[in-house]
Formats: sequence, C-alpha cells, structure tokens
Amino acid sequence: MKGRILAVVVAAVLLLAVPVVLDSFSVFVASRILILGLFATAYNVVFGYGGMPSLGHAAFFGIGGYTVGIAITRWAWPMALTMPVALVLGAVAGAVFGLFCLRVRGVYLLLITLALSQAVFGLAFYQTELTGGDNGIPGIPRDGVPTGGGFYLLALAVTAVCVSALWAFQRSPAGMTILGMRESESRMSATGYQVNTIRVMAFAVSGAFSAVAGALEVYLQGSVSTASLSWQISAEVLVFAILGGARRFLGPFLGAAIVTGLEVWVSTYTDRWTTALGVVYILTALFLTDGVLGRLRRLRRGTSPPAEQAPDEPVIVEVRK
Amino acid sequence: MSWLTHTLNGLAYGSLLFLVASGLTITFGLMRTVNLAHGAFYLLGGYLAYDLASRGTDYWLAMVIGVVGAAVAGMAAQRLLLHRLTGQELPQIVLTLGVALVIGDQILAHYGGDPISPPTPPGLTGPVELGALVFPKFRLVLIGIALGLALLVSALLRYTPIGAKVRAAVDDQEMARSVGIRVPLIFLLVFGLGTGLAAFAGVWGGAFTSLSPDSGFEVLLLALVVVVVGGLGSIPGAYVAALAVGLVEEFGRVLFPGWAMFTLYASVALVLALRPQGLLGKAAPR
Amino acid sequence: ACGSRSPSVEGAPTAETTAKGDKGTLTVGLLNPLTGPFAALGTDVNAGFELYLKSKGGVLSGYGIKVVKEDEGTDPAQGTTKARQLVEQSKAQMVVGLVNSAIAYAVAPYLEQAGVPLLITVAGADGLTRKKGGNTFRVSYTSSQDVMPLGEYTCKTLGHKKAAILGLDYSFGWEAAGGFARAYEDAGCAVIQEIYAPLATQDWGPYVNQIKKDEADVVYVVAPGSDGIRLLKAYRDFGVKLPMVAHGSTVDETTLPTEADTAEGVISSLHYTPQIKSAANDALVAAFTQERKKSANQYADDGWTAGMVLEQALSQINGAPTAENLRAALAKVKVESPRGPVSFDAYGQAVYNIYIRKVEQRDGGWVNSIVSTIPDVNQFFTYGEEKYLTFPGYDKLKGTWAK
Amino acid sequence: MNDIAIAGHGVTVRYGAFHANDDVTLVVPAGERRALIGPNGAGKTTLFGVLAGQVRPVGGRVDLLGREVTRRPAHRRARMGLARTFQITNLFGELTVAQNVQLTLAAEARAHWVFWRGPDMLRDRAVEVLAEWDMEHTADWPVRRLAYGQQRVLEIVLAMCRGPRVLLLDEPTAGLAPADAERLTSLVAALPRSITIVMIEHDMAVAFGLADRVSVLQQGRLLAEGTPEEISADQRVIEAYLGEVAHD
Amino acid sequence: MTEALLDVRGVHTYYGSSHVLQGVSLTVREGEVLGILGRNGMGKTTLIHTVSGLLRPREGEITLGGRPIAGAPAERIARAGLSLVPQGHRVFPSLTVRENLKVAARRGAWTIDDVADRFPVLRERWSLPAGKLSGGQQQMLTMGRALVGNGRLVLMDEPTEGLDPQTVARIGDVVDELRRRGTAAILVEQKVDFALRRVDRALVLERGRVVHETADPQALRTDAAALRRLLAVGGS
Ligand SMILES: Nc1ncnc2c1ncn2[C@@H]1O[C@H](COP(=O)(O)OP(=O)(O)OP(=O)(O)O)[C@@H](O)[C@H]1O
Ligand SMILES: Nc1ncnc2c1ncn2[C@@H]1O[C@H](COP(=O)(O)OP(=O)(O)OP(=O)(O)O)[C@@H](O)[C@H]1O
Ligand SMILES: CC(C)C[C@H](N)C(=O)O
Ligand SMILES: [Mg+2]
Ligand SMILES: [Mg+2]
Repeated sequence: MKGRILAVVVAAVLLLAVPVVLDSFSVFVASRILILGLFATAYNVVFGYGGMPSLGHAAFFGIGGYTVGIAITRWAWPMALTMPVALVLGAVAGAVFGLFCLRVRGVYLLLITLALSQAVFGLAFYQTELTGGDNGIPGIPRDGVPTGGGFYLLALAVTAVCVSALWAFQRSPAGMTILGMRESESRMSATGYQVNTIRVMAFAVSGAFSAVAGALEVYLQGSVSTASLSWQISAEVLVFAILGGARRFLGPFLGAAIVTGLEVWVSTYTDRWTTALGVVYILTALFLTDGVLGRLRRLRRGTSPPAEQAPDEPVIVEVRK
Repeated sequence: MSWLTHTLNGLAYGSLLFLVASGLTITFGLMRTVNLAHGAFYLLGGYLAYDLASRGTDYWLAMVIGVVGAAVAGMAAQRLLLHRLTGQELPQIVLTLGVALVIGDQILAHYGGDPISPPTPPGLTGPVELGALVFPKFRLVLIGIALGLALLVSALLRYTPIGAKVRAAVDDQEMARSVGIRVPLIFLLVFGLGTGLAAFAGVWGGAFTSLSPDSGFEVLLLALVVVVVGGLGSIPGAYVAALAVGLVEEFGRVLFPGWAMFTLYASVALVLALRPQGLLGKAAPR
Repeated sequence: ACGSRSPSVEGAPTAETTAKGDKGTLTVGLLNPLTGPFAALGTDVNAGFELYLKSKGGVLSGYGIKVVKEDEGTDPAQGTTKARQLVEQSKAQMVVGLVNSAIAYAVAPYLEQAGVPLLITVAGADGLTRKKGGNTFRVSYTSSQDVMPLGEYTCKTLGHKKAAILGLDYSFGWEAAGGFARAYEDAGCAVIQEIYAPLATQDWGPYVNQIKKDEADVVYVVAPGSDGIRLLKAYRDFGVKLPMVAHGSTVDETTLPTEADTAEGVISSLHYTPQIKSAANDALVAAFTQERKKSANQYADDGWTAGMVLEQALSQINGAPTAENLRAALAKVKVESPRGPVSFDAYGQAVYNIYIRKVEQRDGGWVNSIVSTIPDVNQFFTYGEEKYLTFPGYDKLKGTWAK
Repeated sequence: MNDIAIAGHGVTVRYGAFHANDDVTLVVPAGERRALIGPNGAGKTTLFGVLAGQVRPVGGRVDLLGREVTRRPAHRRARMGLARTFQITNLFGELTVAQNVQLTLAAEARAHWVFWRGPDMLRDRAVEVLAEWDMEHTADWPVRRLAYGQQRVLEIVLAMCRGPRVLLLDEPTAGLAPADAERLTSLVAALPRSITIVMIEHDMAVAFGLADRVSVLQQGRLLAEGTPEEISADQRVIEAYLGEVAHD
Repeated sequence: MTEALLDVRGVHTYYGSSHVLQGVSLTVREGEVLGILGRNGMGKTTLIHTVSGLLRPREGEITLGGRPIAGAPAERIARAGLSLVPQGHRVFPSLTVRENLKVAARRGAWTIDDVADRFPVLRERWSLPAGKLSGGQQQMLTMGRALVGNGRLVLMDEPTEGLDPQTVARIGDVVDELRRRGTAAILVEQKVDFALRRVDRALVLERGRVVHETADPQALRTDAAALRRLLAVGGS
C-alpha cells in the first residue's frame, strides 16, 4: 500500500513536471498521448473488459470532436459546456451501438460496429453544411482555453479525472458484471442479470469517455475532420489496447503512449517509419502476448507464463492483493 | 441503361469481390486466423506479376510466379510468426497488421506510390457486343472464374478431410492433436492456399481495380465484409454474400447515387442485426 | 534534433550537409505525404524542390537552405503534429508542401498563428487562399482554377454543347466539377447530368453505364489517381464512345503509363505538362527523369517552382528573412518557371498559364501534348474576385448544374 | 404462498422434426425434492432450459411460484428465486473463485447499477460461503486453475449461495469423487424444506436417496412418475433406463 | 508376462510454478488395463495429459513401446498409437457427429460403424453439430472417437461421467472388449466399483504422488477400510 502511494506521487510529480522540463513540441506530443491514452482506456471498457472487439470507436471519438467543433463555431459555447455535452452525446451514441450489438459476438460484432461507424463517417462526409465535409472544420477558436503547457495541465486534469472514474467504475460491482458478461452470458442471465443492459451500459460508458477524448483532441488541434471518424482510428485504438495489454487497466494507456511516441519519433529519422512500426507490432505480438504491461507485471513477479498453456489467454483481472 | 447490364455488372463486381475474399474465407473464415495481412498478400501477388510482366515475362508465367511467390511468403509468415499465436486472436491482429504495414511500406519503397495495374489477361480487353448489350469481356470471364473457384474450394473442403481437420483444430487444438491431426502441417498448407488465392486475386482482380501500396487495406475491408456477412467459414456463404454485395452496390449506385457510401455498410449492419451469424453461417453451438 | 533521414534526391543537401550561403542559412520544412495514398505525389514534390535546390548548389539567393522533411501522413492530427515539430523543434522558418486539403486546412491556421509562411504545393481546396494578406501562399491550383478555361474551351472551341459530368464525391471533385460547369454554362452550353462516385470506387461500371449516351456530346471527368485508372478502363470496356474532357489530374503523368491507351484522345487542362518547350522546363524534365526514372509531372513542377519562388523572394529581402519580410517578398514574386510565368494574387494564390492538353502516343509512350494555352489564369478566372467571391461554395452547388 | 413451486405444463421443444420435449408436464409442489431421471438424450437438460428460461418452447406453459413465466426471460426468473446449475461447466473462467461468488451474490443488489462501491463488496460473505465448502483457500485463484471436480463444486456453490427458493441441479455429482459426492448429497439433504429442488441425476443411489418423488423422461416424453420405490419397481423404467444394473 | 508398453518414470509436471505431478512412475504392459483412482484435484488428468503430450513434463521419462515420448507433440504420440478419451465433453463442437469420428479414424479393428452400432443414438444424430448433443451423448462420442483411433493404448479419463446406467454398462462392455482384444488401457474413474471390477492393476494418486498400488484390484474393491483410507469413500 505504501509502495502504491509512493508510485502515484512519483507519477504525479513527473506528469506535472512535463511542461516545465520539456520543449513546447514535446509538451504537445505529451498532451496528445494523454488524450489518446484516455481514449484507449475508455475503449478498453468494451474491448478488454467486455470482450467485445469493437472496430467502430472512431464514431465516439469523432462525435466528441464534432460536438466541440460545431458548438464553438456556431454558438461559441465555452468548454465547460461542450465537454459535458460531448460526454452525453458519446454515451447516447454508445448506447445505440450497444443496442445494435445485442445479438452479435466476436468478429460479427467487429464488423457491425465497423459498419455503423462507417455510416457515421458517411453522414459527416456528406453533411457539409454542418461538418464541412471531408475538409472538416478548421481554425476552431479556443478562446479562454490555455495553450501549450497550460493546455497540457488542463488535459492532464481532465484525463486524470476521467481515468480515475473509469478505474473506479471497472472495479465497482457494475464493472465486475461486465467481466461476468464476457466470461459467460448464459450464467449471467441464470444468475439474474439482464445481459443486454450490461452490454449497452458498457458501450455507453465507453462511448462517453471516448467522446471526451475526442473533444479534448479538438481543443488541442484546433480542427476536426472526417479523419477522426475513419476506421483507421478505430483500428489504431484497438492496437493501443492490445499492444499495451488489454487485460490490464493501464495497458491501453501505455499502448497509446508507446505507439504515438514511436510514430513521432521514428518518423523523424526515416521515411520507412511504417516498416519500423510494423516490426514493432510483430515483435510485440510474438514476445509480449499479454501486451507490454502484462509482460512487465510478470517480470516483476518473477514468473514466466506456463509454457504448457500457450494457447490460453493470460489472466485478466486485477487480482486483488 | 438496361437492367440486364446492371445485373450482369453487379454479378461481375460481386465475382471480383469473391475472388478477393476467397483467400480470406480460408485463412480467416476457416482457420480463424484474424488475417489483416490478406490485402498485403494480394498486393504482393499483383506487384510480383506486374514486375515480371513489365520485364517481358510471359503473362501466364508471371501470374504463376506471382501466386506461388506470395503463397511461399505466406507460408513463411505462418511458420515463423503466426504459428506461435494459434488461437490467440488479439496478438494475431497486431501481428498481421504489422506484417501488412511492412509489406505495404516495402512495396511503396520499391515500386513507388503511383498506381499500377497488372496486365489484363491476353485477349480479354474490350467489350463484347451481343445485340444491344455491350459488356466487357474481362468481366464476363471474371464471373466464370469466381464461380469455378467457389466450386473448387468448397469441393476441396467437402470431399477431402482437410476442411474437417482444420475446423477440428480450430474448435479444440489440444484435442485435435491428441487424435493425431498434424495441426502445424495442416495450418501451414492451408494458410499457403489462402495466401495463394489472395495473390491470384491480386493478379486478376488487380487488372480490374489497379494496385497501389495502400489499396491492400481497401481490399481487406471489402473481403472482411464478404467473409463475415457470408458466415465465417462458409464458402457458399461468401460466394452468395459477394454477389449480394456486388448487386447491392451496383443498384445502390444507380438508384441512390448520393447514398453510395451508405448502401453497402447500411446493408451490412442490417444483415448482421437480423442474422447475427451471417447469411449462411451456422449459429455457434453453445 | 534531426537525424539522418535520407534525401529523396541523390546528392541533394540534407540537414547535415547544408551548403554555406554568404547571407546565412534558412531552414525550410518540407511537409508532404511520404506514406499513404498520396505518398507518390509527396515524393515527387519533394524531389522537385530538392532538385531545384541541388541545381543551385544548395544555395538560394545567398542563403544556404537547410531542408527538414517530415511526413504529412494521412490525417490532420498527424499533419499538424508534424507541422508543429517542424516549427517548434526544427525551427523551420518556412513550410513548403501539403497535398491533402483537409490537412492543409488544419495546418494553415496553426502556421498563421505561429507566424511561419506556408507555401502550398498541391492541396487544392479553393478556400485555402481566400484571405488577403495572410501568410499562406499556393503555387499549385485551386481545384476549380485549372478547369474553368476548359469549360469555355469545350463549349466554344470544341463545340460540344451538352456535357455529362462524372466526378468524385468529395470537395475536390465538387470544386473541379463546379469550376468546369460554371464556365461551360456561362459560355452558353448545358450540363445535362452530374454523377458523383465515392473516393476509391473500385467498380466504375455502374456510373459509366448511367451516362446519358444518347443525349450528351461530351463527358467531363474528375478522378485523380487510381480512380482515374479504373474509370477510364470501365469507360472503354463498356464501349462508351463519347469524347472525354478531364481535369488534368485525371490523366497526369503519374497514372498515364498505366492508363495508356484507355486515355487516348482525352482532352484535359492543367497548369503543367512535360511537353512545354522552354529552357526552364527542359532543366526540370532532365533532372527529374534522371533522378526518379519516370516522367516529370505537375507535382515535380509544383516543388521545383516552389524552389524558384522562394529563391526570388529571398533575393528581394533587405535584411533578415523574418516571417514578415518573407511574406511581403513572396507576395511580389514573379518567376519564369517550367510551367511559364508565375505570380501571386492578393490572396496568395498563384496566377499562371493553363494548358489544354490532349493524350497522344509519342515514341512508344503516352503524353499530354499541348493543344492550346490560356495565359495568366487566376483563381477567379474571368469573373473577377468581387463577383466570384459572392458565389456560393461548390459543395452547395453540387447537383445544381445539370438542367 | 402458492403450493406449486415450479411447473411445466405440456412443454414441447422441437428441433426440426425432432422432439426434444414432447408434451411434458412436470409439477413440483413447494418443498418437494424431485429427481428427474432418464436415458441420455431424453430431454432432461432441455426441460431445465425451458423451466429456467434459456430454451424457448414451441408449446406449453411454465409457472414459477404461482406466476406464469412462460415468456419471462431467464434473468427475471432468477430474480424470482430460481437457480440452476449447468451440466456442462459454465463459470466465469477468468475471474477468481471469490469473484464468481461475489458476482452471484451481488445480483440481488442489481450490481450492474452499483458504480460507487469498491471491488470488495460482498467479498467477506463470499469467503464465508466458500468456507462452508472447504474452498476458501481457492478464493483468489482464477477458476480455470481449479481441477474439474472443484469446478463442479463451484457450480453448486453458485447456485446455492443466493438462497434460492427453487433449485434446479443438473447432475450435481457427476465428476465428483465418491467422498465429495456423498458430502454433497448430505448437504443437499440438509437444506431447509423451504427450498424446492429438482435434480437430474444418473447416480441412482443419490437420486433415490434424496428424492421424495421421481419423474422419468424417455425420448422427450414423460414415461413415469412416482415415489422412488414405485419407480424402481416399474417394469417400463427398468427396461428403458435402469437395466440390470439397478439390482447391484 | 508381457513387456511394458508404456513406461512412466519419475515424472514432474508443473502449471507455471505450481508443482502438480511430483514424481509419478507407472507402467502399463501390453494388453493390460490399469486403473487410476484419486479424489478431485489430485492430478489424474494432469497425468493423462502429460502422457498424451498435451502437457510437457519438466522432469522424468516416458516411453511408449520403447520409444521416448516425453515432451513430444501430441499428434506424434497419437500417431504412435495412443488414443485419448478426455475428461469433460471435449468433442469438436462445430463438427458433425460423423466428422468428429472421421477426423480421428485410423485403420484398425474399430470402425466408425462399430461405434455407431455400440451407440445407436450417435448414428441418429450423424449430421448434428456435436456441440448440440446432450451431455451424455457427447461423452459417448469422445469414447467412440478414441476407439476409431485404434490406438495400442487407450487413455480414458472418467469415461462414464454423466452417463445413464445402461450406457455405463455399455462402456463397461467396451472396456472389457478392449481387454479381450489385447488393447492396453488406462482407466481413470470416480466410480470406484465400476473401475476395480475391470482393471488388472490399480493405483491411487494423492497430491501428485502414487500413494498406493495394487495388482489385486478385486481385493481392494472389497476392502472398505482401505478404500476409506485412500479415497475417503464410505461416509465421512
Ligand atoms: N439443435 C438440435 N437439433 C436436433 N437435436 C437436438 C438439438 N439440440 C439438442 N438436440 C437433442 O435433444 C435431445 C435432448 O437433449 P438433453 O440435453 O435435454 O438431454 P438430457 O436428457 O439432458 O441427456 P443427458 O443425460 O445426456 O444430459 C438430445 O437427444 C439432443 O441430441
Ligand atoms: N490449467 C491449470 N493451471 C493451474 N493449475 C491447474 C490447472 N489445471 C489443473 N490445475 C491444478 O492441478 C491439480 C490437479 O488437477 P487435475 O485436473 O489433474 O486433477 P484430477 O485428479 O484430474 O481431478 P478431477 O477428479 O477433479 O478431474 C489441481 O490442484 C488443480 O488445481
Ligand atoms: C491529388 C489531389 C487531387 C488531391 C487534392 N488536391 C486534395 O485536395 O486533396
Ligand atoms: Mg443433460
Ligand atoms: Mg480430472
């Protein structure tokens, strides 16, 4: 317990020191990492915890983004208003996706979420009146929102609050029902849970916080476009989660940090950064089956995965200690 | 234009989709290897054949080398990389995505990003005219090829034990091994078949769609739609789904041109919402 | 903090090998796509710029040019990240590049606010150069600029009175279709049909088959890249016999070798073709062909011309190349580039000649030979800025041209 | 309180032309222990599925504690006090043993709406429950590490821990070592009579030892019903089910 | 006395860091049926899996017909003549009943038809996905699947679980028949009486060790005290 508190304090100090220590570009990248990390953590409610491989989360991210873009350019809403509205809209969209997903599992779920988010993409693409079409909404004014280090701290605060909320949520009895649904739906319903409700709830919570991340991204970038609704974003967040470790709470966050950092850093040195990224993916899959965080934990505990169980998924839950 | 032309063309486009998806029905549908590198092997086959043909190699020889080369590359990837991840969907996603990125990027590095097109098979350019009906020869042949391929692959899976053995290994790899099924060998061969088909689609379909280093992912999405909507592992399902998607796209584009982007995905969402196991898929046994 | 990224051009100066200029060095950020669907274009633009620089020994008007390249990528978030990296980390004093309009829209306001001049080399969205006195310039076309003359030419010179439009369904497509349609109709002809297909349409069959073959005299198409290849193939395969006119990017030299005979006879308009006969163009064509082992094209010219523009701007600066000085100097540039004379209007948009070209076979290859030249076309064509700027956006006019 | 705890009237389940249940009527008064026996494939598990709400019959009616529930989904029947075990082990495999129990206990509290509490809700009670079954040392193991027999025990623990009013046990002693089977039998025997129990069982010692009455299914139809004595003497049952083995 | 067909020497098997089999040794001779008894969780399945190649022993030797097989891939061991009846209904759920048998069939005395004759319900369900069978039917199918594998050695991990009395008797007949035909077998059972009637020798596992071994199972069957001591059978 002492160790934990210490770790949290050290992490907090390091995070707070970022704008003081690093140059402005690195602070910008750090802000992006926070935002994408929040996105990945929210995604994982559905993915790692719910066992539902969504390939449609760009929809929520984008909905958050367009909420900010449209609300500011049309009605000049302040941030204190846009963020909660993004949260609510994300939750609503999540619930709708969840309803569509009631009867599908596995890759079928993957495809139906993809199809739905492509529909949202199409909507944004052709509703040029509202969304600016493929050119998006550029040059969004952000009056009253700090820039640079100030924005970083703001993003840090929002992310910290949201991630803590998600942490509490996933450890709560409600969060545990999501795990239960993943493990056995028939047992859940025989126990007295309405599985459909849990499914929709998981999507709504995930969608809500994904939208918050999308909204923050727009405050950072000053623009929003259909790119944030594209399936590549959905695929990327899925990779964040797996690469960092979908079975651990902070795994996806770590995955987001690693991939985002790597993209920026490697692409500075070589045009063939995509190849480098691909190689990293391959190595991760081969040697870090449980994601980076899963491997770190095991190293720390000094146990190796039982070789006999290779085809098995590793342990998932934060086993209490 | 005449309904006949549109119908024929929908079928032709559906046939193209089936061609592209046929390999994925095997690697993903049957072997349940989440193979995001499918599009990359498609590219590999197409670019190899294009490269050889543009150096003057005979068309058919170029095609065979392209297909075999990609199949060998696929088998190498299966043996050296994927093999260790049998049954682990999540790492498979990351791994095959990595393979796809590497192959796509290396093609970009070697061939540049300008779109290319493997040659149309000799004698198949231009239209045939049957009275009022003007229809491209190549597309007509494509309809036949896809049907032949569908029959061939389903016969292979039905009349040889290989299909059942692969499904057994997917159901329960431990048990499959313990009844004596040589799972690694079978997976290797079948994956080779899947990537070979992907490459064949790259050579033939590539002549239709043209290739560029990033078109691998476009193809992957379409193939995924076909395989999943058809019902995982069902070749007839994939064939029916491909033709259905082809016709939906064709008529969607004629009847609701402004909604072209939706028609496909809206129908996909609809089909899956109504038939969660795909068109011809079997409901998963509990 | 920049490492050993390889130059896209052999012998071109890299960050380390920046030539010494007597007036000092200027850091230029090249921000073009090196991956994704536009990678080839980005690479060509970079090559054009670097080749010009190389031909000048790495020194432009006394400034050693330090080139820092970043990948524009495929989405605005990535693009702005790289723009920031160029400005904040690599201290770029000027940014050259941008192919994707959505990314350009996102990057431009940032550079505006950061006070770094931007010289756009491909991204075509009309709206990017609609503000006077900003620090955004563009040597390449607005999407509608290059085809307005074609509209007039098709109606008046070619005498095709009824046109069907077949284009891509996104802002570039709408603008390029709209520019043509406006000039064509104002010249007294009629658009009878508009068909739009989504980006990356694999099968153009259904669209080609919708063309009203019996009513139209001509088909105008807008489909750059792979879409153009597929469109042309479907067009020929289904035996459509109508003459075709096109936005120049549909049959440019990046796709023409693959399109080959399917593009035969297509008439298009663009601000460049390698067929231009001039010393300036000969230099570009020679350098580019040798370096990239393929035909020069508009993108090579866009990069090369950007280099020339920068050179002349630098030569006119008295004192330090501050953002303000650069901006003022760029606005006054007038160069004789491979494509002909280039200058900027008050909005920072290049004014240049437009070539009406025809695809023909020559020496075993396919080329766009010049049929006609329309000099000094600006983004408002013959309408004049005041009138033009009152027109509604082309996204709103899409679908309203056909009568 | 109604006299009938659970009842299926004329239950019919069809798979294509095959009748897994064919007009089966099973009425179990409150407090009774009923054994359901019959050859493999007779339709016993299917009938449980219908009673518990997982299988939708094409005909017939299900009553639970005095209310018709034919169209009520499984989770609502569970909340009314119905619990079942699964013949083919069906647990939350990646969760720990304690979490399996916690999750089951928490259904009462509608846990899926409880966001504000920590993970320890009901843990103490879960460990207590496990202790009754000598399983507290496994509390923090992921379930899939348990040996098969232990998983079978956990199946039963989960069905019992919420204090159900109607308990459906599908072959509770299958796979258990004789010693554990005996313990289980005596535990079930000691349950208060307020719990109505229906039990599928192939071990005749257990079935006849526990049950007040026995129902026999064969090929989807109800073949016989009666006290253990009647049933073990019933010639049809001996032929169809018990065979000679019954006599040793 | 025939020579050893299966020889297990000092085998240790772990799951991760948990040490489950702690030095197990046993032999099965040609044509002999060995019974293995033990309470839940004592390591019976772990032993069966180790022999059949599904688990790799960390220490110890296993030979089948004189050839070392410890740690060899399961399919090699199966092809060397070992058939397995797994515990817990592990059929191939998406394969039809017939396909389940077909993928396992190997030339030899037992044919698919023999199995269908012994378990007629399976023939009635020939083209039903095995995952839809009732629990007992699945159990019959795993038995049939092992039979058509025609191994020299058949490992049976609780083959009677969930079966009705008549089918249990039929399984008993099959075991007897295997024995008559000279096929060696290991029978893991909870039905102590059923097992001890049919095996030539028996051993008892406790916490991963062999704690009792007898060449006279009939004697053990009637020795209530020993059974209580070893298996806690007969009331607590
Ligand atoms: N989809 C289906 N199609 C055809 N028959 C089916 C299907 N699903 C189940 N069955 C059959 O229904 C019958 C009833 O199965 P059920 O599981 O209820 O039997 P049971 O009495 O519980 O048997 P056991 O004692 O073996 O567990 C079985 O014969 C089974 O093969
Ligand atoms: N996958 C696993 N990971 C870790 N431990 C395991 C695993 N499987 C089994 N064990 C442990 O190994 C021990 C032996 O298990 P095994 O399944 O061999 O017992 P068994 O004798 O077959 O029991 P049963 O009669 O219940 O089938 C048990 O304590 C169990 O907890
Ligand atoms: C390649 C070009 C046609 C791209 C186009 N200029 C755009 O705005 O995105
Ligand atoms: Mg049953
Ligand atoms: Mg066991």
